Amino acid sequence: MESATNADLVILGGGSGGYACAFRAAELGLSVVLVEKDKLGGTCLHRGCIPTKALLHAAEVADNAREGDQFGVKSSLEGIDIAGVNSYKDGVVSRLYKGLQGLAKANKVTLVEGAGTFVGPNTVVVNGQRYVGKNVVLATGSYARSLPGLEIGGRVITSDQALNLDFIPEKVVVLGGGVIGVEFASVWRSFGSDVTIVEALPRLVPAEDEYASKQLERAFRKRGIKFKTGVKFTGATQTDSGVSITLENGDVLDADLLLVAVGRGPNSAGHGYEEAGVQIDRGFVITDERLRTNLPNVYAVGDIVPGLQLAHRGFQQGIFVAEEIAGQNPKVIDEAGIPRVTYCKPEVASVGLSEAAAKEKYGSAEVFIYDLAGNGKSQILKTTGGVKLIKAPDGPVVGVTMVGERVGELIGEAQLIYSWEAYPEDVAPLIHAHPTQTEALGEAFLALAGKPLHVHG
Amino acid sequence: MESATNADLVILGGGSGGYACAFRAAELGLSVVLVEKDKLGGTCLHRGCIPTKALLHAAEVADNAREGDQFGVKSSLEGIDIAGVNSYKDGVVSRLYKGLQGLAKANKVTLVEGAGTFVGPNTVVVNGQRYVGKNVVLATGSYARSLPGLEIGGRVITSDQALNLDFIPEKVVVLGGGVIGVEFASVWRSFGSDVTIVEALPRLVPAEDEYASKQLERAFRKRGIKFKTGVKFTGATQTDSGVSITLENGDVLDADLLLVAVGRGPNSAGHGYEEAGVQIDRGFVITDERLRTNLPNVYAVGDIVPGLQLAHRGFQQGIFVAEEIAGQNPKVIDEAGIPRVTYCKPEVASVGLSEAAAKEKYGSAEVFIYDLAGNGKSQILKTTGGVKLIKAPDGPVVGVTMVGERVGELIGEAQLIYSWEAYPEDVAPLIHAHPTQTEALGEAFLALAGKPLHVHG
Amino acid sequence: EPVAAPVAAPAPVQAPGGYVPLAKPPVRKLAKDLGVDLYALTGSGPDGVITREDVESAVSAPAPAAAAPS
Ligand SMILES: Cc1cc2nc3c(=O)[nH]c(=O)nc-3n(C[C@H](O)[C@H](O)[C@H](O)COP(=O)(O)OP(=O)(O)OC[C@H]3O[C@@H](n4cnc5c(N)ncnc54)[C@H](O)[C@@H]3O)c2cc1C
Ligand SMILES: Cc1cc2nc3c(=O)[nH]c(=O)nc-3n(C[C@H](O)[C@H](O)[C@H](O)COP(=O)(O)OP(=O)(O)OC[C@H]3O[C@@H](n4cnc5c(N)ncnc54)[C@H](O)[C@@H]3O)c2cc1C
Repeated sequence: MESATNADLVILGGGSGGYACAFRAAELGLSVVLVEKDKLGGTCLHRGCIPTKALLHAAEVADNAREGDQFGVKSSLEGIDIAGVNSYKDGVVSRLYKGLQGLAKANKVTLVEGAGTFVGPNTVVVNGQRYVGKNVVLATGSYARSLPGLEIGGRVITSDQALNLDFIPEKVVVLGGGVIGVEFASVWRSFGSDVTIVEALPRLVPAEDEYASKQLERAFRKRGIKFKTGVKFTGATQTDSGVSITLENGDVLDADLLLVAVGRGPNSAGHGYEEAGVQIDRGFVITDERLRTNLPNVYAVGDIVPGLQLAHRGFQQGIFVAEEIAGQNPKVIDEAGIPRVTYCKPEVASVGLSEAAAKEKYGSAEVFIYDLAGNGKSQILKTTGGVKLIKAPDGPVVGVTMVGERVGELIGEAQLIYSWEAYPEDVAPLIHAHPTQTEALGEAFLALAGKPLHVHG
Repeated sequence: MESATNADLVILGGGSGGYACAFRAAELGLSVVLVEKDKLGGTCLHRGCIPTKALLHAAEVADNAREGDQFGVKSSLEGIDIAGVNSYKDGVVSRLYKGLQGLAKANKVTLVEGAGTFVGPNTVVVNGQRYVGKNVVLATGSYARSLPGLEIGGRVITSDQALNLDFIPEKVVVLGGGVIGVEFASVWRSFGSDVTIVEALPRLVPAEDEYASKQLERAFRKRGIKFKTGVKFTGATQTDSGVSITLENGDVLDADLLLVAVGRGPNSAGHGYEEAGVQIDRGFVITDERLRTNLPNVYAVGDIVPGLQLAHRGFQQGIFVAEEIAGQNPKVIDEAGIPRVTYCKPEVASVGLSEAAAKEKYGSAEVFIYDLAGNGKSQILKTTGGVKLIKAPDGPVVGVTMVGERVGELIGEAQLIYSWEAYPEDVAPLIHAHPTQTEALGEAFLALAGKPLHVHG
Repeated sequence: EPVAAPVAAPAPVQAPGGYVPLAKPPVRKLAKDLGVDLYALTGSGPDGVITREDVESAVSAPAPAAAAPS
């Protein structure tokens, strides 16, 4: 082996968690080596958040064109030019990728290309070269899981393939009604596909408050997106012309494609973690609340750490670890304060606790739902849904769940309210801009503060 | 004259200010008479906020259809069915109108139809009937102004007529580059008109931070919206086939229509105010910061009170007065804390102070601008613009100005930050949802707190 | 206008960080994070509002409050 390169920090994986950690550490004056075997930006930029949201926007444009007459616009949708969609999507990704590479350079982060292996105690090996860090951060992310016995290939795909199809399936079955599943279902439906979602749990977006599931299911029903909840998948067989999916209840679904969206597994095997003594549980790297693994000076961030698998959680954890290493003693991250957005049509956005979780935590909870029917801007957009607030008894608002087109952009405000533990009385006097969708949030707080303005009994 | 009707509160005018005051007062147990000569909801619902935003949404749908190929969507725009646009718009208005009437009933507000005259000290007369209030609130709103010598009629119109045209002008001149002017310019351009804005002040949206004007002007230029700033209008002559507009610099503009959007005047004449001794200045009803006129127990709210002419200011003032009368001693409204949104494409949204105002107030100001080029969701929407933050020296953020499509929905968050006097350090740790436009706000605060994440030098 | 006396009525029933109308949410949150009992403070801001400075000086002063639980 060659001589070693030393640094304050060696990071394994250049996705959301890894690069945020690298940039923040560099800002704080630490020397940083960032090891990435594929492309800086990771899942989120290349195979996740960004490309899916580009597809979803193309889907919105298509819906608008199809439904223009509802607004007096004589528009028509002749079809989807999938190559055009892909080049739009790839254009967005590559522009942001370029930007990110520029940031790495500006931050003077040493990028090392190649697959790294953690050999402990403080060392990562890449192509025979040793990188020794005073601190090491594991940030190798996640991969699309499948179910036992269900092999990915051919007509059975994951989001990785779904993002780069050169055709639009006529009929598609989506296995999994979580975030990724409903987002693709939404895109394909807008593109004209016949879509059926299969979810083993009793409702779509089962991680969200039940209210969100009900609203989303109603909206999907109207859009003609079919779904079967509370039923288990038993098998899939592929032929030349299609794939046949069987369910526990005996149903058989025929489709052109089966998208497997049953969650993402931690990418923690094959990089030396377990061999070096890192504590692993069901594939996840176990850390304490300060993101320390069981090994001294070895941290982990992002999707390999149990919890929400979200890009901005990766950012937040990456920044946290950098500041921790630099001795800034940052505040422990409140996992419930991380905002969650599902970008299908309509969107679902939440922060804090669901009603059920709040009741479990506080014994009871005050609940108020503001229906978007009373919100002028939502009426203009012709979207339905609502804002649900959860308040702790004699306490602040501890949960916000919203459903409706574009409500993902309201979560910024909700996040502050939750994180700063605001009371309805704090928000109520701040009358929101008219006519915006933010007013729905404002009205809900007015009502909870006992002074409803535009609230229909 | 017949016998008088007594109430705790008599309100003259059922627009945003009047009805919000009525509802809140009723909630607080006061008996309320609300006098309205036309339709409950006033300017905002019937001739202002709501119908314009419906037009703007139809415009967005049209733009999307026209530009679908940028997103891989094979859509086309055959034209605008203006009757269809109007029926969509009227549908939204009438649904909200119905809701509002329901709220008046539910709140047990006594609605009196007819034009009221304030005869002092506490009395309003409607159709010969006297309504005596322990308190009186003047809320008669505003009307579209014109310039001296410029008569409205025929091809010279105000927003009142512009909202109900049964055709799309081929060529239109908009006199006034303020909120209402740029919104109509934006709509007509999206509908295919040749549009020229004439503004006497040196920039579009002159009430906003200069940054907003520059960004908006650049975007309008790209959209082919012409504008002449810093030049005065001198006259208009109508013929059968058009209207000819002359400017101080000798330019002559020919058009099908001239929209006069030079501001709104207070509707304070002819209702007995001055005669009853209410102090009036240049048509506005003068109040102290608790919205009291010079007469005891007589208040004024909304567009007749000097300041921002916005519907939600009317709401806020109406609620304030109701609470004041009910003895709740509400906190004086911070006028700068009222969010301002201009809903053209791209949108402009702001709260707090402009850079110039902050420098005047604090001697100096810290400024940070986050360009939407670094914001993934904005890239997906293909919109440009940015977020500008103004921070008091050693103090909180005292101003936020944003430009870009859909940024109006970010103002809810900005409003809390401004009103709660948050420091960048308070906001920075709360990493925003990816990929949303709220991230642009989050990134700007991260940068101001000295820990930039996705910021390009 | 006479400025109301900063009367932060002692309400020992409530835990530090609970709703104190006389401090804005980020300041309440700061106080909670720093372990400062807002009910023990007198607001120096307009209308008796407890300011960020009030909270910060309560930390730097030898306070009886325990160190921040972080
Ligand atoms: C379809 C889809 C849509 C999504 N949409 C959203 C969304 O809208 N919003 C959101 O917040 N989240 C979304 N996510 C989740 C988000 O992408 C992840 O939470 C995020 O990418 C996790 O960041 P990370 O840094 O932990 O891992 P990753 O982004 O997976 O990065 C890990 C990196 O490590 C590299 N690596 C792995 N092993 C090695 C090795 N041995 N040596 C060197 N490099 C290695 C990989 O190449 C990769 O670049 C989505 C995910 C998917 C799949
Ligand atoms: C084109 C346009 C677009 C706008 N867009 C927005 C926007 O997007 N957002 C925003 O916040 N604001 C917007 N505004 C401004 C908003 O409409 C006004 O700020 C708001 O309506 C003011 O409320 P008000 O109650 O003071 O008066 P008004 O809404 O004007 O209501 C006054 C009411 O009093 C009644 N009245 C008058 N005299 C008498 C009398 N003697 N007796 C009985 N009744 C009487 C009138 O009929 C009217 O209903 C817009 C305005 C226009 C014109």
